[in-house]
Amino acid sequence: MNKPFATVLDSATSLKNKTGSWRTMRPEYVTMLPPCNATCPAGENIQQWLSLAQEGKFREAWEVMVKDNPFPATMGRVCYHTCERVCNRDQFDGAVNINLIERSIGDIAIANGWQFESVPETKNKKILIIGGGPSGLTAAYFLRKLGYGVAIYESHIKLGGMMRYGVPRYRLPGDVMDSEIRRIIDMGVSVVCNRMVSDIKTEARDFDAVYIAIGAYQAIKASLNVQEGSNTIDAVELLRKLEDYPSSLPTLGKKVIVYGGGNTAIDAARTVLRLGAESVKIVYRRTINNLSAHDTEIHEALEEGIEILCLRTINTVEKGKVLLDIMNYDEENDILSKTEQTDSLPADSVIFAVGQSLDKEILKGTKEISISEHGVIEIDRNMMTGAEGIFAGGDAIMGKRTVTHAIGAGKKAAKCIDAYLQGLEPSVNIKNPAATFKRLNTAYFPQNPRVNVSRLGDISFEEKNISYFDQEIVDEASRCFSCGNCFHCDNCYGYCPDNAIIKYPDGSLEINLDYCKGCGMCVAECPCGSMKMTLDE
Amino acid sequence: MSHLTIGNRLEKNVTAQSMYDRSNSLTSGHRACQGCGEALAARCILDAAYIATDGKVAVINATGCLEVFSCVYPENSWQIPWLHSLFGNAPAVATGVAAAFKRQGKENVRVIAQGGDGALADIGMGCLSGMFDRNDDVLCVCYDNQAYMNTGVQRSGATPAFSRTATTLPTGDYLGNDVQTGKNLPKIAMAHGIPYVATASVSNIHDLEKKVAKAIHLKGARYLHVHVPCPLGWGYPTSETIKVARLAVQCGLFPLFEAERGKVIKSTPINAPLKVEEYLKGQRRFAHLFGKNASSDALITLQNIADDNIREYALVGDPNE
Amino acid sequence: MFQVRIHGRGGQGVVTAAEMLSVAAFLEGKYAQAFPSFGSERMGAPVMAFCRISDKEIRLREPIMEPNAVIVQDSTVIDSADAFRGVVEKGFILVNSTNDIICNLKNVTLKCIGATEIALEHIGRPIPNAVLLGSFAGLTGILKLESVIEAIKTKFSGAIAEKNIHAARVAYDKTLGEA
Amino acid sequence: MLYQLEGSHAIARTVALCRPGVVCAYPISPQTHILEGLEELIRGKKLENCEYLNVESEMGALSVAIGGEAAGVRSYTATSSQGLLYMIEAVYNASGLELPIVMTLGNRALGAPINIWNDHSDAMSARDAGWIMFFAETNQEAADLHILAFKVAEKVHCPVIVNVDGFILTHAYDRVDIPSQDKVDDFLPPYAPKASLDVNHPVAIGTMVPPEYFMEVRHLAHRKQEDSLAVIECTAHAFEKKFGRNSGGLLRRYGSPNADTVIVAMGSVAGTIKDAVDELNQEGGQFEELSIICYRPFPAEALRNSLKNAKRIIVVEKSLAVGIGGILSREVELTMKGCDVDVITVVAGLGGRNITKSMLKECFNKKSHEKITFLGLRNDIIGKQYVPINGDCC
Repeated sequence: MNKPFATVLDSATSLKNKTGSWRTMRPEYVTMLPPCNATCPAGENIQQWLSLAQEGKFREAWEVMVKDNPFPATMGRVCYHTCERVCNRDQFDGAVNINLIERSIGDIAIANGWQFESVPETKNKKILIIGGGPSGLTAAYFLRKLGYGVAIYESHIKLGGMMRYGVPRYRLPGDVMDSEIRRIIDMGVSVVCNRMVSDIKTEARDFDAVYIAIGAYQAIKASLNVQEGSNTIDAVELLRKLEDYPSSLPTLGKKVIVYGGGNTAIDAARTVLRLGAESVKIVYRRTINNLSAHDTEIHEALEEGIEILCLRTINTVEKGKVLLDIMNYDEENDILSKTEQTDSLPADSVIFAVGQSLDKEILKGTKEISISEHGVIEIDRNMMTGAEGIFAGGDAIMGKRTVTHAIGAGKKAAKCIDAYLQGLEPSVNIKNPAATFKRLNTAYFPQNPRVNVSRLGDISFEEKNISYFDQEIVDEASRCFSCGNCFHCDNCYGYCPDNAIIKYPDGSLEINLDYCKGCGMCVAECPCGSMKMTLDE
Repeated sequence: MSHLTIGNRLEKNVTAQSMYDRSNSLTSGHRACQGCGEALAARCILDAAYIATDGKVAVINATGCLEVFSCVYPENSWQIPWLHSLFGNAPAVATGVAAAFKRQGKENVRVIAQGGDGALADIGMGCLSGMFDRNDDVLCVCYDNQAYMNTGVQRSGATPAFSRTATTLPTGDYLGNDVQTGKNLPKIAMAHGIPYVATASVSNIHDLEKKVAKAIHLKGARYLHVHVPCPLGWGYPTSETIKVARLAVQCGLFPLFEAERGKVIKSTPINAPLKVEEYLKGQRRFAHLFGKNASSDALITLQNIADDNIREYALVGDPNE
Repeated sequence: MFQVRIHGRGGQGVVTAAEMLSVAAFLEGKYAQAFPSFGSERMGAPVMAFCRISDKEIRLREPIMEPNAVIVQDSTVIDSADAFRGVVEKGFILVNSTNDIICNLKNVTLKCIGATEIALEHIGRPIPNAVLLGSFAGLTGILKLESVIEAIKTKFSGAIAEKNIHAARVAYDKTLGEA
Repeated sequence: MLYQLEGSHAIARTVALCRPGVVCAYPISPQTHILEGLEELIRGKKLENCEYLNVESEMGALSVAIGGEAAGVRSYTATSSQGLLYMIEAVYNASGLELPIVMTLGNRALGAPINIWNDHSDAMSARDAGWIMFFAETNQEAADLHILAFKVAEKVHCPVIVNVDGFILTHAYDRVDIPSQDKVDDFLPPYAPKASLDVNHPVAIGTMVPPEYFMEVRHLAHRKQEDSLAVIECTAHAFEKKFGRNSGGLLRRYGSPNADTVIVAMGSVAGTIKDAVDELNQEGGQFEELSIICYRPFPAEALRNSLKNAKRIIVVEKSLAVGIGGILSREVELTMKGCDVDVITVVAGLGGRNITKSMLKECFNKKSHEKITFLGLRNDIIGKQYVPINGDCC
């Protein structure tokens, strides 16, 4: 018997009613640039490797890290992690502990002996890298990956540059750094240490391009009165000697003054504390808020008992003491001026850490390479110096002298050199719009404060084992909001009242505009802001 | 990553709604308004029931928005057996269906009666109460959008205090629906001593699905009262249905709980209750309580209702426990 | 056609009496139609019931206005209910009473019997209907006592039935004995 | 087998023989004994595999039956008077959904004033509800019509009301033949629904139908009822063949075949009319009685054929459409349009007023009639109570 007419209907006949025609706005999936990624000097895709870490896929996470940065274990220790400062979760219940996750995964890579792929030298071109610090090594890594032959000339007896000679061992153990450097060299990079380059042009003849990554090792001399008999040393020199010739270290005495407010000052202060000084005081001319050293470094230094004396300049270093001028700082107008008052401090030795500059010696023979008024090598937007085929990067070209910036520069240099050798313009990365906090729907993230692991213990050159355990990595990585990047929570799929989102067996999602009425619930309930409404065409 | 989202890429099928091959009991092409909370809740509930029963579920629908937008000849949006009879008789029709299934030895086919607050709190309360009274083997689902939406937003027995509807328009001293009126349908259901009564919100699919999965297999009369915001009737942007539902729960005005045989056995805690204003201020139906002619007394009254709920259902857990 | 009207009060089994009468007639192969005076009478209010007995199919659905017999289960309703109205010539009036009842109708057989007393003695309850049916069988000869007894069995069972049957038999014998 | 039974119990026992799966009812006089009887049969396992539900209202009763029927199970309910009005929304719904429910209506007046006694006002209130409506003359027919009702309902997918005069039939002890279960089973096969709630073939029942299709739905319902007339006739023949007696059908004629005057009536009053007609014809009259058994669909053609030679048609009806008069008589009049015949309306028995043979005879014998006669009207009361309203507008 036939069904009654009209009052009885087969199922799902409404599918022919395409309610998409009701729509004036429509949702779309977008990928936004998370603030961590946006701010990373090395250009790491932090959000992506956190996502893999959430899944416990540490190898895959590491592979993502080393796409941009061949030094995860190192960076996980020495990077000043601007990513965490801008992390959107910081506005909620504390930034994700990105740095520690990176370090922990970097350590897992070392422990498991994960290596970089060795690429044959298909390009038949050779590049000389002058300087085996983070920038030079990073450039070498990327150029090898591209199939170029690479040689590194290093003036010190070991590779590592400022990682080795600027960062104390309690922050970056030698074996960690050595493992990560070794991994790059094992890709087939020829290295010559202890080799000073004096004439770049001559050296460059055997190469298709040169990358100058010589760093900035020249200590800037403070203009002050150093009386004879006083015991002074530059912080850079102290740290280098400690690394290469510990026996040649001068005696610093019990009371040590460090002069400066940057990271090097803090490193030097904490180093001399470890060398046996009883009292270490940092003298700095502006206020504590103006210290350029990283907050965590300052914090740890204070915790270790280092004193920071602000608004003071050293006028005279005498034997056994320093004479100080007390300063006035007009923060608003950035005017620093001396007051009438003075002070003095007992000092068995004084360490200067007021800054470093480029050692211009090796550039003398190459007139085309010019030096800017800031005392760094001048380069064009593709990192090439005035000399054809000679590129420069790292501390030698810029003010932000951190290992992370150096790595970023090395990565970019490799890209520019590659483009140059192919006669092309380097490709430009188009950045997605910023994934801001207000795009997020935090209702889906219960309060779950970040887990810190204490860095403090005995004051020694030994690094305390503070990496996360595997589950801790997963847990902390899971705090990531995945800002602006779909993490497949299915909210859009589940909350659509019109079933206008299609979910495929592999979890991928697609908007079915046939039925989407444009209510915007999917966008409103997207936890990570990876959807947006747009005017319908 | 979050466990509050509908799905989770690391764990398959955490909810029925996250399944790529979910049944879509209410499928596309229906004529619900943009952002309809009821359409969403209906699909969620029936998909959950579908999974829990391996597809053995039939639905009796009262007259109302849900019926009108889902099944107008020649377009039917349902993918499960579905019957619409009248506005006020869905629970009784469901009783008949359940009796017939029993007679046919098909008691494994579970019967759901569903309707809005008008259909169940008002015109159909007799049939609903009768179904409870006889402890018929029916799960009744009330989609509570707190007014007669189908006819143009008139007051129902479930309309909250101070709410503006087409028949409670605030004018002069009159601030909208009177206080101390209305019916608490979950409590009325509980007073029948039926095996299971629960409240749920469309903003908490995990909780909703769990309650459906539990209720669907219990024998006897069961009642599920689901809070489903209506963008048209309540006056908020269509994108904010879930948000509004969530705020109602988080301020305590819509407590989530379960009761068995007339006694509350469990409630869903809200750890840091929001002020009722957070919930009310985004809705045009309460707009007269804010702005120039704001009534702090009304807000205090509503806050007291929320606070009473928080106490009565122990929504803020004892920190010592 | 033989038409019977039964008067009494709600709760005294007036309707049941009419039904039993119809069943007794049915058992004898006759057509019978019993029906109450429909209403919403409560316990104690005056009520009536009717029974038609015939050898042919009964189609008539009007109330009985000219009965061949009247049974009065409670003599206190006689005046208020005008219980003897319309009784035909050579008709029967059976009244549950130990007193003599005055009837102005001529050519009518009037019989009084203390049915309630008999019921109390043999049944233990003051329900006179079965007793009166026994007496009715004896008085009118329209139905056999055995048919009445079978009809009683359709309404009562077990010991109650036995007691009613016994009481009906007593009334039947008494009625015949006094004739 | 023959029994001396109360009408309600005869109906209950016959309904039980039809093996319904869902029975539900709400007490209302004079229907109540039917549901009590069924309840007893079900609890006593005389009717097995049947769900009995005590519902909270007539709306609930018919709604439960709608659910049962929609799930594919034969369903039955009963009501009277106000109960029918209380469920009227569901009455229209059941027919619209083509659910072959069978319902007994113990006919009773409608209030106010409240009145529990018999007339046909309740049935008339549902005459356009899309149900097939039968009227029973006797308790035997009342019982038989239920078997016929299920058979016809399930054949044409339309619900059926069996009208049984309240008290007059429902409470009357009569001789009734209750057929054997085997015979009923043979006559009435198990219910095969047109569409039902089936998880293996999910359909939606009870759609909203927009203007573009609604008229067609109604037209088809009308055509279906028209087609049902033949089914009802044929089923009555089959019934007679099977059970050996005439019950049901469209209409039934009695008395002088070429009578001048035909008395048209429905329900139990036909019996008294037949007695009156017999006596009138014995006295030299020319009278015929015609019972309409199937009131909906209205058997216009059969009626016209039966009445074509009549000079005078007296319609005795137990209902009144205030403001217009007779209901059945008007339908008869329309049916006879174009014939040279007087159609006289006799409204009788409203609210349980006695209809006696002598009253009827007197009425039928009258040479001329008012257009509408109220049988046994107490003119003394009307004379006192009727105060004409003057024709002013205020």
